Order: sequence, then C-alpha cells, then structure tokens
Amino acid sequence: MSEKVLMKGAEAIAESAIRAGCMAFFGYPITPQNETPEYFSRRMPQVGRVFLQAESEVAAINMVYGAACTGTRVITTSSSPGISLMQEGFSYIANSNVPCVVVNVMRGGPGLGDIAPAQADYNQATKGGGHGDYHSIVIAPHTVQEAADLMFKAFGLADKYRIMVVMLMDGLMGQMMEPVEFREWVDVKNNKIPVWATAGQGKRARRNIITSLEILAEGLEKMDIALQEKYTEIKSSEVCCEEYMMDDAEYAITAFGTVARISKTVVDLARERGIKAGLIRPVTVWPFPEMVFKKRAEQVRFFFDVEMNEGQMLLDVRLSVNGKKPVYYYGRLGGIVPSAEEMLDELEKLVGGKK
Amino acid sequence: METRVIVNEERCKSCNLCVEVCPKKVLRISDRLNPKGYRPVELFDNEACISCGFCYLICPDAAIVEVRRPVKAKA
Amino acid sequence: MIMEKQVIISGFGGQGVMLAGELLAEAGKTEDKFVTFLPSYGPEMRGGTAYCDVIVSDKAIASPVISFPWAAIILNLPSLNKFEPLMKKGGIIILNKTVIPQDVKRKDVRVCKIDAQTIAEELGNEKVTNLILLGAYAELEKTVSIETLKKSLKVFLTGRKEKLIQINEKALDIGAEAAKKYMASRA
Amino acid sequence: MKTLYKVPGAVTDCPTTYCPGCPHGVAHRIIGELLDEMQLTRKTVIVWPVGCSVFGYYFIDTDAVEAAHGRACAMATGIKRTHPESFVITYQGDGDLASIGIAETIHAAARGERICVIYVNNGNYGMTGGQMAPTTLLGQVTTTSPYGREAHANGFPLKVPEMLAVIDGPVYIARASLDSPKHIIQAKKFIKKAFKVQVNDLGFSLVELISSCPTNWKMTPEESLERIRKQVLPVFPIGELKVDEGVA
Repeated sequence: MSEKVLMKGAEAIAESAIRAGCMAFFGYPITPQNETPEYFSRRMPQVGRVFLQAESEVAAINMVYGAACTGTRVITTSSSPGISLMQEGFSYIANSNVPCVVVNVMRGGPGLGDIAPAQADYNQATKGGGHGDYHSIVIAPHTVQEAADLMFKAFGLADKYRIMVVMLMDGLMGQMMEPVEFREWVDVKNNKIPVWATAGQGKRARRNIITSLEILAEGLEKMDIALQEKYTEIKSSEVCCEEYMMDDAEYAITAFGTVARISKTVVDLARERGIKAGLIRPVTVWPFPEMVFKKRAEQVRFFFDVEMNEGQMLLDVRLSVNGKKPVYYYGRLGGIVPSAEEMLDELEKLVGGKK
Repeated sequence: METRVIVNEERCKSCNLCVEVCPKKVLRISDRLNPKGYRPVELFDNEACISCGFCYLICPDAAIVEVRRPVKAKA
Repeated sequence: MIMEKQVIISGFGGQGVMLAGELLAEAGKTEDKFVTFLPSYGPEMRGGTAYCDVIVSDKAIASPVISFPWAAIILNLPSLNKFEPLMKKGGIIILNKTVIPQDVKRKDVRVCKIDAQTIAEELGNEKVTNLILLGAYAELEKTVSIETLKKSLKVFLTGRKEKLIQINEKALDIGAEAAKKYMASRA
Repeated sequence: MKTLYKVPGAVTDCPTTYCPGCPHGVAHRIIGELLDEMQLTRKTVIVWPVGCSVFGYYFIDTDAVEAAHGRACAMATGIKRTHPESFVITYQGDGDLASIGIAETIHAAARGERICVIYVNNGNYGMTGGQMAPTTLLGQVTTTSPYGREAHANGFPLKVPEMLAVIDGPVYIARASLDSPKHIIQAKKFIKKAFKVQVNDLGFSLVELISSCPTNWKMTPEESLERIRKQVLPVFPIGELKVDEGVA
C-alpha cells in the first residue's frame, strides 16, 4: 500500500513544515496562498503549536523574527505584495543571524498586479530585496513532492547557517494536486533552546543579545565580513541543481520552478524532433549553480533561458556562462504560463537559425 | 397604469432581498433567465404596490432602477 | 507502450468539475499511476467558468498544463467552444447533451453524447451529472477502473456527505452503461 | 407618476463584481446619491484600496486611485493636502482599515485630515475567501479560525469608531448598518453629515457600515442580514459616537 496522499501544493508545504518540526506560523491573508495559512490554522492547534494571523505582513515577519530569536523553527508564507512589505524584517533577520523559513507564492506584478502565477520576484529574493549586503538561501521546487521534501531541507539549512531560507513558488504549484509522500516527523519533544538564543538567560553563564545594530563602522564592517564568510561557505557546499537529459545535449534549456517542469516536456518534444535538448534546473537559485553552467558551456551550442518574468535569472546565467556561448531568453509576463508548444517553437527557431 | 417599480433585469442577481423586505409582497423572482444566468425579480402586482421604496433601498445591484408613485389627478 | 492520458473537465462553477477531476486523480493515484490535477477558475467567486487539467500516466509527468487535450469532459457550451478547437486528433469529447444539444464540428475526434443531466435528475440529484460523465469517460478510455473510482469516493464524501456515496456510485455505473450503449449505437 | 427613488448618475452602468446579496452595492449607491445631491461628483477622488471593493472605480463614476492594502488614508492625505479643493473619500473594508491599515487610519484621524472614511465591516476577509478579520465576532468560524474565534488566542473584535471617538482629531464618527431599509436611510443620513464635515472644511470624519458576507458566512442574503441584527449589532451598536460642534 502506497502512503501517498493527493494534495494541493499549498497544503503539502504546510503539512511538511509541521512534520519538519515547525513550531509556529505567523502570516497575513493574501491570494494566491491562503490555503497554506488556512491549513496551518487547522493543524497547528491539533499538534499543540502556534498559529497566529497577524495584523499585517510587517507585523507577521517581525513575529517570525521574534520567534527566530528564540531558536524556534518558524515559518511565514505570503505572496509578492506581502513579501515586499516583509523586506524590512528580512534585512534585520539577515544581520541578526537567526533562522526562519519564508514561502513566496509569486503572483503577477508590479504593484497590485494580478493573482496569476509569476516568477518576477527572482531578483528581489536572490539579490537581497531589503537594504544592506545580505543574501538568503533561495530554493525553487518544481513539483509538489519536491516542495514537500525541500521544506525539510529549508528548515535544516536555516538552522545550520542561522539564515533565512526562501522557498519560491507560484500559484500553479500551490493549486496543483499531486500525490505526495511525507517524510517521518521530526521529534520535537526534546527541543532545546540553542545557546545563542534569547529566551531568558536561565543557567547560561552569559546573557544573549541579538541585534543588527553596530554603531561603529569598524565593528559593523566586521559583522558584514562575517556574514560574507557565511555566504561563501554556503556557496561552496549548498548549491543544488538538477540536470535532465544533459549528457549528450547540444542545447541547454534553463528554467526554475514551474517553467522548469514545463521545460521537461519541451526537452522530450524536442528530442522527438531530433533536437538534442537538455534542461539545467537550478534548485537553489541562491546560491546559483554557476559551475554547472560553466562546465556545460564547453558542451552545448547555446543556452535557452525561459522564465515567467522579463529575464531575471537570465543575468545569473549570463554571468555564469561568461560569454562562452550565446544565452537566449524567452519569457511571458503578467502571470501567463508559457506552454510547452510555444517554448518548443522558440527553441526550434533558434536551432534553425544557428545550425 | 404605469409600473411603480422599474427593474433592470440585466443587473439583477436574484438575491431575493427585495422580495423579502417588500411589505406588500408584490415582488417575486421570475422564471426568465438574464444573460448572467440569474432569474431577475419582477413586480407582479402593480396595484398593490405602495411605492415605499424598500426594494430600491435594499437592492445591492442598482437593479431596482426607479420607484414611482402615481400622481392623483385633481378633480 | 507508455500510457499518458490528458483530460480536461470543464463547466461552470457549481457543476462539480473540480470534484470529478480530483476523483479521477485520486483513483489514478490509488492504481499507482503518476497523476497531476491542476484547477483553473474564472475571476468570479460564483457562477464563473471552471475547468481542470488532469493527467494520468505510467511515467513521471513533466508539465501539468494541458495545451492540447486528448480527452475532454464537457458540461456546458462555453466549455465546448473553448476546447473543441484544441482537441488532439483521435481524441474524445464526452458531452453533457442535456445542456449542449448541438453537434461537434470536428470530424477527427470521437464524440460521446450523454443526456447526463436528465439522467441525474431521474436519479434524484442533478449534482451527480459530473460523475455520470466521468463514468462514461472511464468506461471508454479505461484510464482507471470504475471500481477504483467508487473506492476513491470515500476520500471526498465524508461526514455529512457520506450518504451521497451510494448515488454517486450509481452515477458512475449508469454513465459507463450509457457510454457503452451510445458507442454500440454508432458502431 | 412622481419619481421617489432613482439610481443616481454617479453609479455607473457596469454591473458589480460582488456576490448576490452583498451590501457593498448599497453603500456604493448611497455614496452615489449623495455625490449627485451635493453636486460633488466632479470634484471627488475616491481612494479604493484592496478588498472586495478593489474594483470600486468601475462602479462609482468619479476620479479614483487604487491604494496598497491598508494605505488608503495615507494616500488620501497626499491628495487632500496637495489639492484641498478636492473632495476625498476612502472606501475601506475591515481587514484593510482595522488590521493592516489601522496605523494610517488612526494617524489620519489624529491629524484631523479633511477626508471622509467609509468603513465597511463584514467581519471577515471576503475577497481572499473568508479569513478571520479584526472584527470577527468571538466564536465565529472563519477559514483561519476553524474552531471559532477565541479571545485567548485571537483577541477581541476591534471597535474602530469607539477608539477614534476618544481622540481629538476626528470631528464626526458614526456607525450605521445596511441590514434593513430603515437602517439604510439612517446610514445615508450619517454619511451625509460626514460629507458635510469635509465640505465645510471641519476635519476628519468616519462612518462604519455594518455589512454582511453571505458567501463566506455560508448563508443566504436574508439569513446574513438576520445575523447582523441578531449577532453583530449587539457587539457593534449603531449610532453617532462623536459629533463635534458645527456638524450639521
């Protein structure tokens, strides 16, 4: 008997977070991710954990910040306009070195935009978004099962590096139902407060202070350098990338999240027509899998970047390929999901033109 | 005799609130379908209508466009 | 040969389009197949167009989005207008004839017309129209078995809705039967 | 025939996007009637922030801006301060005004901004599918209070007019209800006073309108109005809470 359950992506990430030991959720309603907080609101009380609907996203992320300072596994979920409001908190969290997980179910923008699936918050997520020199780890699942699995990884990475981990999704991934197999529950019975956390001094020898403030420039520079060292370590050990049919590929499609999934169909269709295409799918979009692109630049004729934005990951691809091979782009804006057929058309045009 | 309650059938969403508040019960949901798929309200007893305007006041869709009262001809 | 069935179920909100799609996906999952279910809604909260993409496959499913459906279960006219031009050659349209009396123009797709809403009313519940058509689909395409669909009903109809299981099971059977008859009459 | 009631010209021909029986349309019509009667339509700017009434500018025929969620009073301040001759209204829901936008609301009130706030309270987030709002009643089930709102976990319903009535900035604060013709007539009276406050350059005014949400309350329109009378009005009593000198 399979233990798989058919579930919406939006609910699967909530269930998975709970199993991964997430003790608290703080958030604020926004479409298209309401199924996630609604699921938390049902389940968290059942397992004796915290669910709280905040008065705004600004408040929600600062509640997350507070909980994170106590070393508690904590999460918030939102969508693009709400994530914009949270940027202040993200910046404070980064310089305070506290762990948390944030899910962004991206919708069409800018401004109020629409509620259709989009990927236009890539730059905001990977380049910082808030003020200051900082990064968050950013992961981009492409199936419901992967989203559920990556939720465990997200909390693990957050704790390991005391960093914010962002899961970039979109409304299509949230609404889609697929069979999911959940991992074993993380045992939270013996949860201990980490030594660095601020939950009262207790038996600790020294009190803890968590702050992002350092008024002396020399002191702040040291803090900033320490942050950068952490990022360097993450870049060297936490890059994750999937390659599909790349062994003999002459053309590399590259995409993340929902578009990457559609791209697998494009690869299959292209190969039926004799075009040796493959897919490079960054799973972590920060740190970006630069080396994979660098290596494949020796092999393929060109890269074909497809996104639901105006070409945001494109820049990272170009930097990684560093001029060795052409990098072409195709994208849809405003919340339109490109079809496999239109992507294939574009690819065929490029192949035809470059043969 | 002119009608006392003028309904814009295209705007009606069959919410039934006017039927409910009408003190004389002279409104009802009709059998017709408007383009949106709703059955619009209709005044079926003009004579009994007292032009109180309750239907106009409660209508959320400006579908009760106008409420009128006959002017008595001076003898 | 690898089987991958791409089905669109379409109607207006309230016709049980989503339930039929989820049920098909659940049954596929129960038969250890790969499945995806992707809903799309119109902008209105009530009364808008609603359709869903369901894929049932022997192998891992790449894109969950269906551009050109192999099968379409069509509950109202706007849905037929939308999906008829997109159907794959040789695919099948299963029509709710009660609401859509007109013919399908395409000659390169198979059509199965079932007076589903009338049958549902005769059964005593207009709301099982969706499952009559789903039963017909399952009978014709063998994507999943009627038995598994029946078993899967228990996942969705719980608590107060449990009493609806029987009539829904019946709807699946009657739909399958009607499809057989319709196809025999055409043969 | 003598016309007693007629849909005002300030209400557009565009059918509303609201669910059947949703009183938003009644509030729109009252505003439209007053804009017509007071000849304000041409100088009015309505600030429509996020909520079910996010598309309000399709339904009332005035200049309009779309504010970010909760920020209507701040945006209205910007308009009114730079164009004092304009007539500025914000049209906000309870999630928008009382939750994410409570700071902007309180400070606009405290500053005595010469704007009119129409505050529609239906006790939940209608547009996003019925989540708990600051105004959700104790015990009320919503999609994020699935076991009923409980004071210990979720706090108490927030009474905005009562809060604003104790600060000095506002000139006119009232609460009305859209549950019956009688109360709708009263609501119009209150809103008219609020509008006059701005016309006479007296200061800030706010009228809360108790409304319903048949879809998310999972009730018929009639039942939802009945619920207002039986359950909501005892918690949110109607009446005028602050009427400063000079309010007509």
